[in-house]
Amino acid sequence: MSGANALAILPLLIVAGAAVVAMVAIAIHRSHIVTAGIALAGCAVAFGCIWIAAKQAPRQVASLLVIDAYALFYFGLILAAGIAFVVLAYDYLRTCESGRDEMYILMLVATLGAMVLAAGNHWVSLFLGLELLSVSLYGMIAYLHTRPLPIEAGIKYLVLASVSVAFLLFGIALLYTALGTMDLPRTAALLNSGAPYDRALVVPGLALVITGLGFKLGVAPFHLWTPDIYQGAPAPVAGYIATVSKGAIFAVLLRYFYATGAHGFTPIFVVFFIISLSSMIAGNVLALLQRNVKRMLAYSSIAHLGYMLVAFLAGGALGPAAVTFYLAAYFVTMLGALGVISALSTRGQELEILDDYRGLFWRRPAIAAVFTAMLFSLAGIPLTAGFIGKFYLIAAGASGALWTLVIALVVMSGIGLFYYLRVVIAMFSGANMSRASEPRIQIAPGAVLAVLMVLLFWLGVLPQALLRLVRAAVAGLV
Amino acid sequence: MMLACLLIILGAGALAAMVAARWRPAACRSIALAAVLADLGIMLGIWVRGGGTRAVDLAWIGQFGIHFRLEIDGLSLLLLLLTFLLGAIAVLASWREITRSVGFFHCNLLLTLAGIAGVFLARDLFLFYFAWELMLVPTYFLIAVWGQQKRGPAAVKYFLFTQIGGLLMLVAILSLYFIHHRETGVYTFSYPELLGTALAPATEMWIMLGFFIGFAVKLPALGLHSWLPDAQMEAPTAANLTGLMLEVGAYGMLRFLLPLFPRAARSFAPVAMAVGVAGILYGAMLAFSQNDFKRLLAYGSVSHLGFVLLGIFVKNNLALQGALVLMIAQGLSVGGLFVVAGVLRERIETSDLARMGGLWTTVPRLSGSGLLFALALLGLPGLGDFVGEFLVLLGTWQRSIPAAVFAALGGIAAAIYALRLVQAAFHGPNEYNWRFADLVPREGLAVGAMVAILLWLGLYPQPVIATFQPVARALQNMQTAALSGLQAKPPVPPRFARR
Amino acid sequence: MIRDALALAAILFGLGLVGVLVRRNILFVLMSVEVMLSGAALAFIAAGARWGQPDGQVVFLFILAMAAAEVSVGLALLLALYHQYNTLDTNVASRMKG
Amino acid sequence: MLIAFYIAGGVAVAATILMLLQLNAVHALLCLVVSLLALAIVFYTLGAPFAAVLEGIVYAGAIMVLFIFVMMLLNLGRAAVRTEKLWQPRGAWIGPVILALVLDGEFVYLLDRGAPAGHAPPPIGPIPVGISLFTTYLTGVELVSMLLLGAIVAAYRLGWRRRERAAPEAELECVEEVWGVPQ
Amino acid sequence: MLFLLWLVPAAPFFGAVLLLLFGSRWPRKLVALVGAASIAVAAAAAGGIAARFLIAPPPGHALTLHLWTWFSTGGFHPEVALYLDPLSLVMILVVTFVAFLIHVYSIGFMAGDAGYSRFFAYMNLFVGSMVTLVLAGDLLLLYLGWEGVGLCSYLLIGFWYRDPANGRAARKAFILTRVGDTAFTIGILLLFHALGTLEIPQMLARAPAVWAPGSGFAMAAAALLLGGAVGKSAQLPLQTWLPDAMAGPTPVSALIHAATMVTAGVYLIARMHLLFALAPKVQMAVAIVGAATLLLAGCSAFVQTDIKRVLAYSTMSQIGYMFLALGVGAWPAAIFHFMTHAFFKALLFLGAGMVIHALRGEHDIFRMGGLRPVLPSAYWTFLIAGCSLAGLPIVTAGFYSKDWIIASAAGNTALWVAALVGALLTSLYIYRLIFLVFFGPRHMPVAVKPGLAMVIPAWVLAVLSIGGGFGRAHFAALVTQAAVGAESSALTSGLASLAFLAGLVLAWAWWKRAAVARPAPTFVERFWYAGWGFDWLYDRLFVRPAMSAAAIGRGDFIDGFYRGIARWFGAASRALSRTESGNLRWYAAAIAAGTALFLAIAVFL
Repeated sequence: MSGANALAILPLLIVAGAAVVAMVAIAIHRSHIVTAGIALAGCAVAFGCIWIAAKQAPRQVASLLVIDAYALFYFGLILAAGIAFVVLAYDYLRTCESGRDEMYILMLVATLGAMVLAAGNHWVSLFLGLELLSVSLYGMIAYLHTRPLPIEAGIKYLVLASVSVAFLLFGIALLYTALGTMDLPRTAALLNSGAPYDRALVVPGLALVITGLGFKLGVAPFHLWTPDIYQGAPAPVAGYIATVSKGAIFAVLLRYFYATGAHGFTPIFVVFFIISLSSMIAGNVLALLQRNVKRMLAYSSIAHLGYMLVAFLAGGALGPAAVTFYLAAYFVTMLGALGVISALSTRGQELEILDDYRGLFWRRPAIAAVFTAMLFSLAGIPLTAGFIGKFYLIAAGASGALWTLVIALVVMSGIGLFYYLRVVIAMFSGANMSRASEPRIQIAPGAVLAVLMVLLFWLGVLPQALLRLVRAAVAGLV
Repeated sequence: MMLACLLIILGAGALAAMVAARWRPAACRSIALAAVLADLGIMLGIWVRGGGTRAVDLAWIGQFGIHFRLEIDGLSLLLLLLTFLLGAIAVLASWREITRSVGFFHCNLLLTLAGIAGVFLARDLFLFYFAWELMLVPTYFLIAVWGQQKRGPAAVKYFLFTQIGGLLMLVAILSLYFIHHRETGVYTFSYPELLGTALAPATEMWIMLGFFIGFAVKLPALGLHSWLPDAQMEAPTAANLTGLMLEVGAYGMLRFLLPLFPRAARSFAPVAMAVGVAGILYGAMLAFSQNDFKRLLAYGSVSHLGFVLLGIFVKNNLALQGALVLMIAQGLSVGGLFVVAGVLRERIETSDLARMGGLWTTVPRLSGSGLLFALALLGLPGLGDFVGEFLVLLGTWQRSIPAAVFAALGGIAAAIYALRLVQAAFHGPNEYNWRFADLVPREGLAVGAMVAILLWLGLYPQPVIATFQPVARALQNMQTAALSGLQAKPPVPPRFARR
Repeated sequence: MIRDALALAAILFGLGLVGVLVRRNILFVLMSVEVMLSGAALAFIAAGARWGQPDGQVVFLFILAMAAAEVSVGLALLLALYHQYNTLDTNVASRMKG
Repeated sequence: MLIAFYIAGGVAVAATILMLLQLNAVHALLCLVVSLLALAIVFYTLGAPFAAVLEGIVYAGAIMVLFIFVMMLLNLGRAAVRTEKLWQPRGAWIGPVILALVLDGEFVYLLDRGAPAGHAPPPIGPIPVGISLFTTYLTGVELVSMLLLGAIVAAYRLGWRRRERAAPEAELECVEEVWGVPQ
Repeated sequence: MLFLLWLVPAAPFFGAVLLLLFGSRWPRKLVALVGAASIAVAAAAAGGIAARFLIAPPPGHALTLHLWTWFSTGGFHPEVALYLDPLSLVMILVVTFVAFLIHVYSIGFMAGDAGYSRFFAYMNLFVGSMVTLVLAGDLLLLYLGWEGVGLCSYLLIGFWYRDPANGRAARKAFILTRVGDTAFTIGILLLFHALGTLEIPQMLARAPAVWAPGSGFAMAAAALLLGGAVGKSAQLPLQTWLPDAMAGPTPVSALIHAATMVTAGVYLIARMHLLFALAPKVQMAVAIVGAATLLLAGCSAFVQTDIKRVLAYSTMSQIGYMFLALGVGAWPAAIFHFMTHAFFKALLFLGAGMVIHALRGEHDIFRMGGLRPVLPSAYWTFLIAGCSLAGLPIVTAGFYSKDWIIASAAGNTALWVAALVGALLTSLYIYRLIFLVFFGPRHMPVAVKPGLAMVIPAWVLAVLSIGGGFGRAHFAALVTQAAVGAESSALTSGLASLAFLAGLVLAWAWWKRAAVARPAPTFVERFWYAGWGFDWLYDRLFVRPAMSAAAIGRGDFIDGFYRGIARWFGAASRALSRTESGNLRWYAAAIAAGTALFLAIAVFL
């Protein structure tokens, strides 16, 4: 491996190294703060190394990975989310049991997986990245393994993820059978060259790949696991799943499907169309009467991925940029929302029932304001990142003339308001000035939430900088 | 920069109110009042000077061709004046009504006003949509936090309706944006540039419908009105006056719908007019059957805004002028009644008409002003609403005699519900033995100002009409230009014809 | 033969799926998942054989490793589940719903 | 070769079906081992001797042993068989089987349309596999190592039980309060 | 002097504004002073203007005083302009003068009332509006006055607002007249679009040029104006509000519901008589409406038991005369009758007011009786007014005006007969009333004697009721600006006198019998009593359907539609959330099923 390659994948190396270092550190001496520090430093340094890697970009590394602007952009997102996660998880686990340190190793491995996904340029790297992510997530979800719900969530996620990966593998096998290569550029070249290929195998193979990816994204009809896992997993982990896991998979979706132009194949288009439409409907409808806030956020994430698929399908000049921007906004928002839940939990007891939030604004105005902002962003209200994101999605949909989906997006996100506002209403209801039962927000998660909130508004009002980045990132995709 | 100042003052006032509440709740009322009055003063100054403010145009999100572009003309000016006036009255009316988290309240109130002002000033479609949506949130809070018992659902209903309508409008805006790009190769949301974008008839109709729904929800046109009664009933007075200001919907139609889609607006006009007329009658009928003061008013507004919708789509000078005068007058007359309802609610903690009655003896001044506003509402000549309604009718007659006749019948219905309101609240026996204070000077000032302006509008509306006249004429010219262009244009789009 | 191998893979895959869908015992479910994975592995072997490339076998190796990883975590979870719920029944482990 | 392929394939399918029908977990596991071994032969007939060997050693051997360990830990007896019987009424099979048949039907249909018939391919021995593994897929190997690391940590964490030891007062209290009676 | 015309409406308005703003804090005397004085100023101004007008008439015997342009847009420039010609001159004179008298009277009548200042404020507002109506040079300004008087009528009928019945009566009055007003509005729209202006002189000048006689638009316009007029003047079919309007204080009934406002319809048609001349059929309809109302109301008046309701029906009946006159084109006769009617009918109400005041609010004429000795001024003035109403030949004003109308109607036998029968009826019911109230045994003690404030205006009006009828030829010449005299014929006059006499005798006979034993009302009497069942009919036809429609509509079925959607979404949410069973195998099955579906799409599409 040449030095240039090493530099290019420096962020990956650092994250992997941090995992190992963390394990060694644990072996020497268990200290929560040290392990968390190592993870934080790992993510932060890796984040910093993005700029070093950027000097090498675009660069194909050892046939499996490609380091280009697109991958680096997602590295940035993933690592930033990782940093936020570490802080939130540190606060979350602080009051919990001993044996808190493994979380960070798992998280680093998962982050590595997500980065591999973002940089993957080969069907095998897709599979491996997915597995890295999944296996670590099993552990993270069921982390509080002395309680029933996390275990239940872990089991469900494990079995379903395995089944879906099996589908994915079978799909890749079909593609390989048809094309004789698992390399993405070559696959793309074959599919785009106009040379004859075995379409009867390729398209079903892609359909199976969609199953695998669709499961991870939690889009209908593969969405059923989402609420259970969000509910069972610790809040920071739920945030991690909602953002890093789904974001990385979406990165894959964009790169692999745009490269091959597969989203334009009629059957594939129809499949995504159905997925998008049914996700928007199912997610929003399911969330309507949900009284558990974490489950509600899970359903809403189903819907949001449905929205993103609209722009994904629209393609064109706007599609990938819209999706990528939306993802960034979604990272901020979802981390913020679940971060609030995380920051409000003590000893693993989370504030998840709607009634718990009644009058929160009067007791803890700051945190309630953050949560409100996050919910408004999810709802796509101006001044928040979600607004620009949704604007971009609709713009992409409109430019692609996907009117059915755009109208569905509009109507469904209107209906979606209902459940976001319900939480807001609860927080602002009743002038119950009684002493807060919620814990005082610690400085670290408070800072993270503050940063997220600033980002939320910054992206909502002055998105130019991020837009420029996003456009540069996706420029090489199509 | 004067125009940006309007928004900055409100925004700064909102922040200051929030901060001031920390140490003295009373201070934020004064801050809010000062901010609104400052804006009102600026607008009055501009009006007296006869315009002449420079437009503001700053690049905002360059990637999309989005500009921060503010401009003012007669239409914007009048509605801004109304907005700030109602805003000031809202502050006055909330003086005692709001006791809980006063700072946050005034913050929301000022932000609402900023949103509305943004809507009236924006000349960039994105900025307009941004302000349009932004206006929702603080209003939502005003209702959801300071409303009555069922405030939660009402606030959500309000938000849902407006948001869905708004999003449909966004889709329409974007379609226009892309079509404009296809035509010219320029990505821009700028209003002047988008004017005159050549559209295929079917496309124009669809896009126009998107705008129409967005505005019609806010107006509200019949069929899309069902959020209004709940919202008005539950909202605090300040939100009744500002956040739930229906003029923005009508403004949108005048500013965007007619100029951008003249041909579609023309072919759609019969439908819109029918909706307007039906709204007049249906709203009046429902207003009559309501038992709640504010709910009755809400349906009364539906009826009134039916006139406005009718006037807008009739589109001749008379009707447009009528629609504008009626917009302002209805803001004041219905607004005045909301102030009355608010005062009553603050004193007797209900707006249920069955719980009122015979209040005249106890509070003659309040009752008298209530009567006067109700008379304005039913279109008594000499008060503002009459001028508007009559002009609309006069204009409508040119387009459609049946529409004018049915709309005129709305006058009978208005008399029925307005008088029912007056008699149920102020006349009859005082069964519950209410004894409470009449209008205090602060409230009297607010009510008196509204009465005076209504009278002025009723007896000498010429300044308003003259201010709006250039805009109305421009609108008509645009219509005629577009329509003559339609006849002159060959069926093939010009792009191909040129080659 | 390649086609038949793929068909066999599909059949095994389907059988594994049936196991996942039918069996309530989590142990059987995990075993069925193994069957599904080996079905997929077989497909890769067949595909590799078709093109005369080693890549199929390489992926098989990866699948093998991944299966081992899955099983180890899965069994650990299974034990934890047994301790929590005193059963291996997946029907019982359905407290979260709605 | 061809005959061996079909026989082994038949055995694999049969053993898998048997596995599915078993009530006793150990019996099922044995069926699975048979199925996997048969699969190893299939691999061999497909010209993948290295994969065949690994299938036998790692899959049928190592991984299955894991299962055995767990079964021993759980100490499932006859009672387990009885409950297993209760859990698996006939009706439960219908839906899944139909679903699987549909899926398989689609597979077979698409393979029939698309897949090359092909003949017994030339074997690819360990050497090209190894070369490929450590050149093209080197990154993959590294990633698999990380995967195993993650799996180990996860399994370690999940298998970790709190032993009785003198914990700080606060922590004990915390644990009891939150999780009730210690396991 | 003539430029002071603006003072005529302005003074009452100013008084009203003062009273509305400060009246509640002022002492009663000041309130009364401001109230009456503002009208006095108006009356004085009117008088001065009249003198000036008669001495030195302006060119064309008409004068337009432009105050300001109301607004101006799109070719529509309604002016706030006062138009003075002989017709409006007569009107303002009568209106301001009678109003002044009634104001003075009210000072006494309303003395003990809590809403003293409110009363005078409304009354002043009324006078201002009425004068505006009359002087308006623009149809839109006329409409302003028109609605203004309607409003004041509403406010004053419901003056004693604590009794819901008064409120209902007021609302009924307002809404019924509003029905007519809507027709009027539509008429204005039509007129503007046809004639391009609403300035009355111009309109009237243009109308014959634009429309041929009998043309459809002219008919429609005239018919719509007639609609407005019947509403305001309580003619068929919008007459039912007037009897109920008697719920207001008696001076109100005298001023608004007898002397002035109810004759606004007459004024409107007289003002627009050129237009009506272009629509002969509508003009005929005016006459028929008048005749029918005249007879119907006369019959009803005969069987009423409430003193004010008798007078109310009488008013309707007399306005019927005026309509009759308008219908046959004799608008000067109508205006002349308006004038005499204003005098004697106001006087009748003032007399009735004195009686009611004296009997502490008693309205039932069968409980009165024998008041002649105790209330001499009331008796004498009432008698004079009654005679004038019934048309005591030669000496009373009513005789001359009515005679003129009957003579004008001679061209159409049916109308002429109706007019004569009407005269008989008039005489019959008014003498029945007089006998019942002032003759025979006394049933109730008299509590209060009317004060000077009440008596003096009555006597002034009594003088006018007698003397107001002379010089009708001059009157005709003045208002028409032509040398046409008032029509009259010996036959008509004789028959009218006969009718008067017959009525008197019959009433005497009836009273003699009724004084012995009050017979049970027959069906016809009950029918008449109920105003020919119009209330019943309208209740069934309009009120109840509207009420039930409102009751049904209360829930807002459009809102119901959205509620239905919301419910549907709720149900869908519940149904879908059943898929979230928490069961692992079910989830896996969903994945498999989804894959099967997508694979099928991939394979077969």
